[in-house]
Amino acid sequence: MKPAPFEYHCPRTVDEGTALLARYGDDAKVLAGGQSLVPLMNMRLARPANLIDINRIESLAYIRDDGRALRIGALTRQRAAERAPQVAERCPLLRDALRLVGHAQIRNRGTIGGSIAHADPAAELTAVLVALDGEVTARGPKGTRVIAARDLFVSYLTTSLDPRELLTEVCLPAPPKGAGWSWMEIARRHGDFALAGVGVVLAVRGGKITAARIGLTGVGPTPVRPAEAERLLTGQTPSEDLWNGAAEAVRAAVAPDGDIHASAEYRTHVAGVLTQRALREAWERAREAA
Amino acid sequence: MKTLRRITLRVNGTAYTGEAEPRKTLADFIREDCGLTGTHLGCEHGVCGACTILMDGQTVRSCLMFAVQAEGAEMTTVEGLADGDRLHPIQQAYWDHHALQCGFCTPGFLMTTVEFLNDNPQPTEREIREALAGNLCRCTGYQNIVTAVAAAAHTLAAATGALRETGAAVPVSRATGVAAGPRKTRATRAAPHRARQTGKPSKRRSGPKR
Amino acid sequence: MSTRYTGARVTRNEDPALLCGRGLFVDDIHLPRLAHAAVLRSPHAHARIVRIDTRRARAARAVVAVLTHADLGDLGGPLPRLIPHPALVHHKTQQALASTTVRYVGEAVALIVAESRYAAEDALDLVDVEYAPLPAAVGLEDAVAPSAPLVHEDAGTNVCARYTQRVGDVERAFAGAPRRFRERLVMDRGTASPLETRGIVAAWDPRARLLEIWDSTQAPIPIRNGLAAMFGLPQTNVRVVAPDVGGGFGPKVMMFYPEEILVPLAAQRLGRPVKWIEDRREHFVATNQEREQIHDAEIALDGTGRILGVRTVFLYDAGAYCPYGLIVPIVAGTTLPGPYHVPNYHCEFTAVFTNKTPVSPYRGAGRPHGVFVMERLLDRAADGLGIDRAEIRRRNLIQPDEFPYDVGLIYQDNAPVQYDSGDYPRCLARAAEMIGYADWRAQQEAYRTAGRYLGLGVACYVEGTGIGPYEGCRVTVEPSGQVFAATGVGTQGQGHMTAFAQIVADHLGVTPRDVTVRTGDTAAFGWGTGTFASRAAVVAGTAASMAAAAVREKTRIVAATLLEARPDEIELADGKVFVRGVPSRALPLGEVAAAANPLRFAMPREWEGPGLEATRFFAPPRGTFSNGVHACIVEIDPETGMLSLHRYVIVHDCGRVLNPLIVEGQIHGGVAQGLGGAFWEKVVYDAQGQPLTTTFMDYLLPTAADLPSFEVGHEETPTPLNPLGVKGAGEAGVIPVGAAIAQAVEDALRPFRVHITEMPLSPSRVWELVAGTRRSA
Amino acid sequence: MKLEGTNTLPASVDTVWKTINDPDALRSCTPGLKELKATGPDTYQATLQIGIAAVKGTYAGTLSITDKRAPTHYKITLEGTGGAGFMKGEGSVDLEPQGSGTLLKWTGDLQVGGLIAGVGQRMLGGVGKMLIGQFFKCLEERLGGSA
Repeated sequence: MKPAPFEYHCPRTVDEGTALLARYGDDAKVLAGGQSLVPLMNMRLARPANLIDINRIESLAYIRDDGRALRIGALTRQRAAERAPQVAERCPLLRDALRLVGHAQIRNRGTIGGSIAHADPAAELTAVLVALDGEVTARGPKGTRVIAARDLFVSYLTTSLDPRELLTEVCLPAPPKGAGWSWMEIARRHGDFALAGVGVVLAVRGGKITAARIGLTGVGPTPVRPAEAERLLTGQTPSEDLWNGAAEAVRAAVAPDGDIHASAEYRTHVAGVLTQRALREAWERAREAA
Repeated sequence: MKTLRRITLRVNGTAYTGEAEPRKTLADFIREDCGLTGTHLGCEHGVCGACTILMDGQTVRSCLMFAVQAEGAEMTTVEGLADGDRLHPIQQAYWDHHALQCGFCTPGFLMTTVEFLNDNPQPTEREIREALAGNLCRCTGYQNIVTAVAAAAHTLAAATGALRETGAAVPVSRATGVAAGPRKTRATRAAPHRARQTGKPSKRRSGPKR
Repeated sequence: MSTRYTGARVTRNEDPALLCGRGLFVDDIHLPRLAHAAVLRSPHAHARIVRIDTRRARAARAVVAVLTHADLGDLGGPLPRLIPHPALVHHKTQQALASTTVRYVGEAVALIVAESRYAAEDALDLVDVEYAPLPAAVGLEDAVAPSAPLVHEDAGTNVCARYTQRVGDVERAFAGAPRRFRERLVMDRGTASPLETRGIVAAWDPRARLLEIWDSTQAPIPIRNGLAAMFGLPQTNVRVVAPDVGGGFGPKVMMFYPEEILVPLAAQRLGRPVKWIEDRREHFVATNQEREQIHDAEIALDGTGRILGVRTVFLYDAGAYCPYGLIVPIVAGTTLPGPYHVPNYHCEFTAVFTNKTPVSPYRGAGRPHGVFVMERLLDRAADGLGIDRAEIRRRNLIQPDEFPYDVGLIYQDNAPVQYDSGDYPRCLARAAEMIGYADWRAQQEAYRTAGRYLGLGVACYVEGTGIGPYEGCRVTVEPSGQVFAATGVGTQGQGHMTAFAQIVADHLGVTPRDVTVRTGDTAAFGWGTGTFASRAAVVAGTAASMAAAAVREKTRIVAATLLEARPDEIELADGKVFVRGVPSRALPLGEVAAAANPLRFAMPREWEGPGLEATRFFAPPRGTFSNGVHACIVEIDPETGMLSLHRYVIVHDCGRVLNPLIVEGQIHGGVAQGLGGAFWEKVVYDAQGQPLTTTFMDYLLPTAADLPSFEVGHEETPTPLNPLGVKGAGEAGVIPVGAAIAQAVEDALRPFRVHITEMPLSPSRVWELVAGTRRSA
Repeated sequence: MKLEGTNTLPASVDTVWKTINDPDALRSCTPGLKELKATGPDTYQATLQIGIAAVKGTYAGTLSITDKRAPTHYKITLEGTGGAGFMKGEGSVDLEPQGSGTLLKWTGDLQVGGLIAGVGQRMLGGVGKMLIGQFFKCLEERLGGSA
């Protein structure tokens, strides 16, 4: 399982990187953490003629809080974000989801931008981005553009990024202070791909839910944002019936594929179960924060 | 297409230079060009952890990186843990607790344990098990590895005087009902010649901290 | 012989090198001008090879050789057939490279040798093979259907063997039986997945006509003997070394794999050393697998739960070829009666070819299946008769005073299945006590009221171990005082270098650290069979003890001359040889060794030759039978089907324990593999015979976070069959795990009336079983 | 990976029949088809580049239409082998007049073998269905079917 040959490029700046991408087009792949791409290369499923290693573009590794949202450089290592105080404080949902991404050795190299751009249908970070209405910034031949999460994920491993574009930043709007949150997933082993995973954020005031955000992974080609379930929760007083209603709405909103590890029916069912449990935990946390 | 590059890597404090294609993985370069065969390949797709090394003090899968990416970094492999014949406290604990059988996965577990105990000097058994979940072993069933990591935590904490009164959760080996700490008495010491630091804090050689 | 070290928890001699990265695994071997091989494998489960064109590959940069079947000459025939059996009518083996037909995805079609493994893999895409796909026989039951495609056209059937063993009169027992229970039990395919895949390095020296092989095998001596015959070389000109082997667990005792012929042939043709290392994806298609059986089994009992008779008719998946005889199904059938009185027994199996990777033993080798069937039948009977599950077992156990107990069957070593010793009731009682069986019902009730579903499972087994034919050992005291012992078995992490050192040390009054044990090197010891069926400690261990005892006597004879005393007055202790009672009249052991090899003057006749050295062979009359009981407590979340393992208790009796540290390690590893096969691991093929689990992302080995701590209780009922009283322990851990987990999951989900008849389970499958009963309730 | 579907098309049965036999329609609707050369009645040599994101495989093979019962039924088969293994897509189409338009009923199955089958099972089911769906949806769109 040795990779096929490739031309190796190692740009030091974003401009150098985008220039290389513009030149080599779609027979080039960006190498960030490599935790998803290199296994595919070792198995010779992926044989890019050109590999553009962006690990030396220092300027792409940062975590900034602009008051409204966390702006995370695409090259920020997952492990660094997992431990960053701003993430724990402003977006604990991201921290909790990151802890279930593979294992420490994977997260030491895997990057925030890489996971989003790779768009694995069972990835954790894509669902967090969708749940929080995040967006990404990309630089390409036609300059810089911002893509909202809802427009980013197209299908299995496929985003709306142009092959010549470099994802430079991930932006996660921070939930309101005191909001409850919860990330839950089911995987066959600790650190495996999620059979189903859900991220929930509940803003609460006066014992009522003022805003509900839900993002699911592992239940379709792309992360799912169950709008009907969110609508059903907004303005309501939390109760087990309410959580059940939301779980049913989530089951209606997902259309997973089965595979050798879990049937489609099972994934649909547990998507509901996880949503119920995540809502319960998020509501607990919102009450504690109040 | 197949242009060779001169690549120089610093491994265990020594610089190694070799000619390799950019596609040569860090694991293969360490094993073939540096001649350090202690790092092993078990899957080459980032799951088994046998290829785990330290890069600038952090564990990485060396099968998922290309050698050219590691230029300028400070690598530590299993060959860099012992100080001559004197084993690192983690190696000693693995030996004391029969935490290896065929030994193929052991280098990966050792490097994972070095980083883990750097980050988490007083771990509970659950924290140890989750930290080790990224390394597969097919011989031991993991139990003795968990016991060894807990014992190494004690030895290292004692060595650095960091052992607070509360102490780490001492994993109790139910079978023997004896605290499964550094069991000097339990295992018969049949090794007169094995130089082993007793009592004196051993010079802990591990990868440079981040 | 003192027993200062034998039986003690001695830490291992092997560890310092392995801990410091100084192990020597096959892939660690680097030789000058070493070339690297890659194998082109069939992507089809069944196809004709219409045409192979290797011109592009031969012309590729850095390629030094390309072999197809046409290049094999007289090595192109079917590979050797092992362990023939009269019932094995179609004893089919594959060719080193397929000539006209490929019969499973992964079958070797061409070998490419290049300057690097990278370049060899580049060239794989340049070999143009035109296949004519054929229909594949994939499912076990489909493969025996009359309309099934034939895996071997010339055999005219997919049935390669049918074999029955019987005890007593089963028909009469069943006809008169007050209660009968029948089960259909399905066990899916699993594979050993050692962390080190297979690998071979071969070097040929045309001047010395010496073929040197490093092979990750569990049986180097038969490999040497086979290669010597195939390459027309004297056996002394072929050296096979199994260096450090990264786990074997059975598949590495299988021989001859194609690469074990192709790599030496390539090395000989090129005049350069050649290395082939199997990668993980290759391992999932090209290394033998096992575990797939479907049993239709029935038990007959009287009203009190006493077994009157058992019968099972089962299908055994042999895969595309059947190189390793009928070991696995025979072992399954002979293990089934277990520790119980089974007066009337009928066991009939059909071995079936399928277009899948060939099958040979994987740790347990059929024993887990026998135990799964018997324990599941007993659980069904217990529930049917309203008897407690532990109690129904207790009532049928063979009692301690009934040994040797003749089961009435023929075992894999063609010897009668005769249990040599054991105390089955004691093991069951101790396991029940350790798991807290007595007050489990109350505890379970408390959990249920708290909305939690926990269950307890207990399973008993007896396993045949320590079979012949023989192993040998040569012990030598060197003038340095260090002792050297060599034996022919291979080592894959079982601690032989320590366990055998403990035995030898006690005979010669040295410490285990002073004893260097060399296994798996045909140049160091050329007679032997290999490591399998939990036999190394029993057979090679006993040989080591006999050889060391002989060296002890030789030492006393030589020392008597030097110290002017009678041999029976001479003692050995603490590295010295001295006259009993007069410790001052002593010599270091090394000096006696030096003196025993005189350079001048006469050598006393009674020394019968120079040196302190002896070789002994041990050929056990038949296998020893270890036994044990596992008990576990699991929790199931009915909403998600997820299982968590709260406690796992193992009580086992493998006779005298040479080193508890090592035996416990073998048990832990075995249970972990058993748990993997019960809940995580399954080799899956699609309807066309394409394997879908060829990475560790889909074939799931349990991790440290998935498993509990194991609680191990040793019982030691020595065996009379060897002087050490030792029985085998290597496979014990894996054998009853499936049975114990099935019972525990069923016990946990009793309110949902779920009935477990398959292995492995998964969260998705458990949820389906719960949802299924809920819907039909 | 089995899939099936139905669609009501405004065009007549004859028009639909002509389109689903037209090489240009097949060329533009077969996902990843790079080259389609007729080699005989209803048989073509095909080169495909199929894959998702970084995982792309080039397959050389044949596309053939068989079991023709003009104008209401045929079977279409696409086979190809490449570095990443081999694939075989089979589809069957049935047309029934429905008022002035046509009811198109189709079934599709995709078998994949070799490297990609052994490694990609987690996504293969979904990807397979997606590719089959794309083929028939494209044909429907060319015939003004409801998107």
